[in-house]
Amino acid sequence: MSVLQALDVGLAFLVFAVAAWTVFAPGPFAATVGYVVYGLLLSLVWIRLFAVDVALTEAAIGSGVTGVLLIGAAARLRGAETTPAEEALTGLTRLFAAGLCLLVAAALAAVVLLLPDQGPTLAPQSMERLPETGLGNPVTAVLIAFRSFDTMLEKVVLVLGVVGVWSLAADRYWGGAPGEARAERPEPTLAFFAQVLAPIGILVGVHVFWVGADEPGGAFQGGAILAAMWMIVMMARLTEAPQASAFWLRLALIAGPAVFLAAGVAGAVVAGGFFAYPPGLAKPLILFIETFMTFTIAVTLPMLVAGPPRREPRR
Amino acid sequence: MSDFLLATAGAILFTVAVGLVRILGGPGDADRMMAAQLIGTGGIASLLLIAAATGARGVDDVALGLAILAAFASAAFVNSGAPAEEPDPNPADDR
Amino acid sequence: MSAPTGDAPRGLKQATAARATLFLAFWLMISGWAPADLPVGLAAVAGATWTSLRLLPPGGSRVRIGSLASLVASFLRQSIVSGTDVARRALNPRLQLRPGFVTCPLRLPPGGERSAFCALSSLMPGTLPTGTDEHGALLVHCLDIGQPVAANLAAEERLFIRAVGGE
Amino acid sequence: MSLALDLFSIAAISAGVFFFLAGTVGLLRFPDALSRLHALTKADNLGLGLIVLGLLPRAESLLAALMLVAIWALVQLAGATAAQLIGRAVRRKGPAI
Repeated sequence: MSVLQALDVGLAFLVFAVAAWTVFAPGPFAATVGYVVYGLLLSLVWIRLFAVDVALTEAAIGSGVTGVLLIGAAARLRGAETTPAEEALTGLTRLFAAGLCLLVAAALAAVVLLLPDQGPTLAPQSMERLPETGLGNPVTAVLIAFRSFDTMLEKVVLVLGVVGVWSLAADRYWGGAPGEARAERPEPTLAFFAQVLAPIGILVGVHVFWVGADEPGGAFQGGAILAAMWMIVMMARLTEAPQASAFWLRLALIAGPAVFLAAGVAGAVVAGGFFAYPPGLAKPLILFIETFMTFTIAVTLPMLVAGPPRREPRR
Repeated sequence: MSDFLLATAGAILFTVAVGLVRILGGPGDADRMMAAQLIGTGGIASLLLIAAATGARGVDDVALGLAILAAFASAAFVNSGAPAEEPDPNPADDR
Repeated sequence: MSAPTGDAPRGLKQATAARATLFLAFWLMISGWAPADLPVGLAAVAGATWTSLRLLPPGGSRVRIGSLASLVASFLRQSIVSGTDVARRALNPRLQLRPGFVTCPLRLPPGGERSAFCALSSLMPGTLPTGTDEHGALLVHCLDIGQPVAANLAAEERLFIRAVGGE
Repeated sequence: MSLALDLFSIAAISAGVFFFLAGTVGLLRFPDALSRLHALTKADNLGLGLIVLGLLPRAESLLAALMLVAIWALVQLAGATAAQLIGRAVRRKGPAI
């Protein structure tokens, strides 16, 4: 066994151990931290699988967005570690749930193990048609050209998620701002961190988005890093979350999917197919769409994390 | 040389794993929070070593992203603890 | 931050230029020199500079390159001493620890410079700032309260104040 | 020349691993959360610094080398921030928060 194989086996074992720990952890907070650690380890795994695009997504979403969301939620639940619904669970129900989980895991494992050695793949066709898009990164080509309708709908789902979160607000808070008011004097350590980090993070986020056309990266990863920068500035109480009724915010939330959809419809007229790109114009068009998508993702994710409005709207 | 780099990456992952056993178990949530910090620093170190050994492209950006976001979990941890003194506006009240 | 109030516009212009240059250098480092990328780079630099100026309005500090270099050198030396110190204590069979808090009054007023100094000192040997008491003095956690922590910190603070242009 | 650089890399990276090891030993042995925080941030940050130092001669270009240094600096910033934030939380509310 070579050193590389030994490393891979060790890494896989570590991932498995942390996953198991997360499942059996004593309480929500411990499980959440385990899950954040698990996500970081997964980015290492994706690097080993040479899936750098996925590693970037895992890093940006796992440490930035979902890490903050879940740790915040777990810390909030600390006072009420067991809910009445949880207490009402009998041993039999738990056993049944565990059985169902095992069944799903076994089914997934069976699917993976029973795959033919040469799995069904569209990769050669994608690589063959890649030059027509003018892009160098096949992942971006698949996302924004070959299955663009899917990608557009995914962004619609994110916007629907924000609508869902906002709808949890009490009636009198509807249209108000989520989170706490801007502090008179922000906590100095966190404020300094945000002041220094946010501009650097903006550069990195834009770079990751822009480089995605030809190298690993893309709108989602770049947008997630930009989103994290807005989140840290809000966490440091240097700015307030915007009011949910703000027109610019609503516009920013739909800009990405709207531009994407408009490009798709225009393709039906100009290029002879819904979501078809006119030959030669594919790359600039894709980058144009991605710019708006990055912007929308950078606005949507912090709104999901900030939660429902909790203050009465100012008018 | 690349075997050496991979072996050191493995050694760091191993020490990180041993540290994780210690702090994920607590006793306090602050100890657990350190696990995220430990895996952040150790993970970036082994990431850079693996990248140098295998020559995977674009890993710099992943390391950069992880470095930028390394303190976010701790920030969320202290931030969620901060407003506990204020009364939490309870949306259930005004139905 | 002893902000000179008279030449605020000039200070703003200088700060904008300095930060934009810094961010442009960072962009070139992560993205390379290709001319096709430059428009996007300039837009990103503009965004970063705007954000930076909005979050951290320029104060009156004039960074002195010479003093800054000696601060960086001191920081590098201190982080080696710091790591070695922790390693020595951890690997010592008798575990020589006398952990506790030391109150260190600081000369830097609350603000960006003070936070920057706290960040530096948290990487220095044996000290970890954990917030301030009601008089604004720093509460520092130390691995060994037998060490002259307050004196060392005051010396580092002098070096830091010189580097950011105070005195 | 390349042999000397390789030896330099090996020495620096080995020293880096040593400090990661020392940090973990500190985590295992130090008695309270705040002391463990010292072990975690200081030893591991130095470990990463030495590994970056060891990888510098192997960087493909000057830009790649600068990027490694930038990554190290950002981790330093994150480590300093996280240590202070966790430390303050522990001091205020006790280790059991």
